[in-house]
Amino acid sequence: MSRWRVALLVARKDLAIEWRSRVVLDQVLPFAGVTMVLFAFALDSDAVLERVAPGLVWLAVLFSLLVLVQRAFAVEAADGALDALRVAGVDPMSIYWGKGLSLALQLLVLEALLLAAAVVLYGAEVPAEGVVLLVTTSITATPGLAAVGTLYGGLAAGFTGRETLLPLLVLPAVAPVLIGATRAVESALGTAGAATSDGWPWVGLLTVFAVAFGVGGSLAFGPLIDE
Amino acid sequence: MSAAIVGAIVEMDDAGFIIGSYVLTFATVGLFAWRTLRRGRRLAEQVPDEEKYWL
Amino acid sequence: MDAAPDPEHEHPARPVVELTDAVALLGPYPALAGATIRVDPGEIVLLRGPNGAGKTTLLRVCAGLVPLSRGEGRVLGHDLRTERAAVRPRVGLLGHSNGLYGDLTVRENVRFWGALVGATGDEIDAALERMAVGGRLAEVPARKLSAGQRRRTALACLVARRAQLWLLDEPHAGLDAAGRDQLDDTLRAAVAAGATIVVASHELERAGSLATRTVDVVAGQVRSVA
Amino acid sequence: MTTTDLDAGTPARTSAPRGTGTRATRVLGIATVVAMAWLVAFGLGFSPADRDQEESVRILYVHVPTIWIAYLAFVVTAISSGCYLFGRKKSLGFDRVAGASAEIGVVFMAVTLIVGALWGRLTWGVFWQWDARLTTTALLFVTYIGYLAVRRLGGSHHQRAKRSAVLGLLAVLEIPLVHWSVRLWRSLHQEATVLRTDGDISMDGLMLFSLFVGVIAFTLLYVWLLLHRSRTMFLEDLIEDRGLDQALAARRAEAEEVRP
Repeated sequence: MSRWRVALLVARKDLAIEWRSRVVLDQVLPFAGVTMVLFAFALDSDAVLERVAPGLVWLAVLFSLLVLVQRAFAVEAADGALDALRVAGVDPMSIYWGKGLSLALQLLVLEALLLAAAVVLYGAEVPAEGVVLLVTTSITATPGLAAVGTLYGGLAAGFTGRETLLPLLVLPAVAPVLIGATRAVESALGTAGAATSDGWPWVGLLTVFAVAFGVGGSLAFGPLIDE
Repeated sequence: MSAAIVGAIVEMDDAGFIIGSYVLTFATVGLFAWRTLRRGRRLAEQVPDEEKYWL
Repeated sequence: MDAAPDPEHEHPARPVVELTDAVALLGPYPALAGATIRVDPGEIVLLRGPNGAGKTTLLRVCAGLVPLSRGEGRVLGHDLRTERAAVRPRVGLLGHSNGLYGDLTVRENVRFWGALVGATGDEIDAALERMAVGGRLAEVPARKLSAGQRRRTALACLVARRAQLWLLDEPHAGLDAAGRDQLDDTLRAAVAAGATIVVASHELERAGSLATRTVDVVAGQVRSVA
Repeated sequence: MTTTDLDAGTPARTSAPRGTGTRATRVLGIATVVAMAWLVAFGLGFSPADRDQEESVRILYVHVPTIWIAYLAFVVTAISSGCYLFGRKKSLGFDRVAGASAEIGVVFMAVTLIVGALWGRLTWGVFWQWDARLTTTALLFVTYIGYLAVRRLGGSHHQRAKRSAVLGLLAVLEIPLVHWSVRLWRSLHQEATVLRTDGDISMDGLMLFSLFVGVIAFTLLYVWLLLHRSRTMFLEDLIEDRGLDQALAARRAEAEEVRP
């Protein structure tokens, strides 16, 4: 059985669980939404809010990432399934790809909804090229986030009571994604007069990040979860 | 950290900052060195010399 | 019943499990303190002993989940110190937890594990039937099952995975009389099909009638019973 | 403070080394103290004030060496992690060097961040600037705190070694990515608000020499700390193993009692 087939099985299983439990739609999405509303309370100025909206979207995505990763591994740990996967000798790289893929798809849905909300809320007019940039940004930022989240989620999952470790490991590592994705979205929305073409170098950064952590994570995940 | 201390730092003159930097650096590193040495001595007492690879 | 091999029978083949003076840690605590045990193909070995004796750790070591801190061990011909990864696919461990996904149905759970080894739909159905979790029960989410039904589903997953060495930790716990009989039949059939089984159990009467050999586990060590 | 700790080898004390010291580390320690004294003499005394930065340039003689050593320490952690992971022997010695070096690096980096803030207050008028160097350093600081937290997760020595070696290499992957993104962030979005004060100031001979003394002194200190800390880690591991021996003996005695 090839790695990819197993990875797809794992991803399909994770998505089936998500489809049944609706945790992303019923809980994580409202969480991300309330985070953005709270940012609005904290900043308390329309002009500032409009300026920082792209950053807020991605901050909300990062916080949601932490919740989603915890959830993805709680599903495995609840009845010892991660152990069972390890006992079954399932290739760690397949688990990594499978869980990462399902996480990435969930993140994409979340980002699409949050970005749409931001665009509607701030009444920005997005040019066609801006839409292309928005979509490309999401597609390149998400694999990087999923790669880092799955990697450190698997590490933290082996130690009950050490969930606090996850943000400590994940947040500094994904700082480049926050920076890159925020600037790219600013360019796409024309925030503070940014030109759309300014956004493309950031997409390059996001791509390099995704590739680096995709490869690094694939190699590191096995040794990290294998005790 | 009381407001007085913060105030004192902000009001400090150049010499205070410079000497403060030196003191802070040496104090922190020295504390770390001292703790390492002390811990090493305590643990070393529990281990016979022939197991210490550096001797 | 007749599928159970004769305990006196000599097995010329390589032992399935062979631990020599194995030490394994649970945190800093030596749960296994120099255990030596040999299990031959086709045996059903019963591990007997009080709580905390190290039965569970012994099973987890054999499954390649817990590394050996000292001593030596081979399972299905693979060295436990260097080839734990190769041991795992051929071993099925059923511990205190069942390894089921609560939001998936019984059939989806069994199908997931079966799919990992390329099991066909018929094989999945057969596994479900054999553990009496087929029919309408197969479409129920695992989290709505009773303890006994969960245990049977987990065993069906083992069947679907075609494990060669079954390591069962208190498998009879939470099963009703009919379930226990079904379990025993499955275990015997699995042995007849070439599997080897190690069972840790308090229910000596039940497991004892099943086992071909009984060993005592005391304070992290193994003693054979005359 | 340092002086009293480092010169444990003055004749007043016993002549035989105790704890994690040897004659070599003692000589190294004395050399470190001497170099530090030179650094203070040159840094605070002999070297002149800078044309732009005036007296505040004196902070750089400790600030620049500490940050260099912090980065050097993380590089050593990465190399040592690689040696453990890819070496044939899987020697725990590499793991201890990696851990000790990361610990020293975190301490140095903490000092760097605070001293850097003091320098910034004098030169820029603010304690913190969102410039690329500072931001990268702060992120790395947190990353290696995470690394040290993972080292304490428990398990056997080899589990710890493998886990932290992988993490040590991943952290090295993070350094260029973080640095690149932060630099891009600053270069595209904010004009440099400061004068040319990233340490690339034109220095006269005596200033350069003071900096040189600082680098020497802190490098000596780093090596001295690394030796002591990794030996202490060795002792910690050994005593933990010894605890295992005792626990094993207790467990075996328990088995004897139960024997019919």
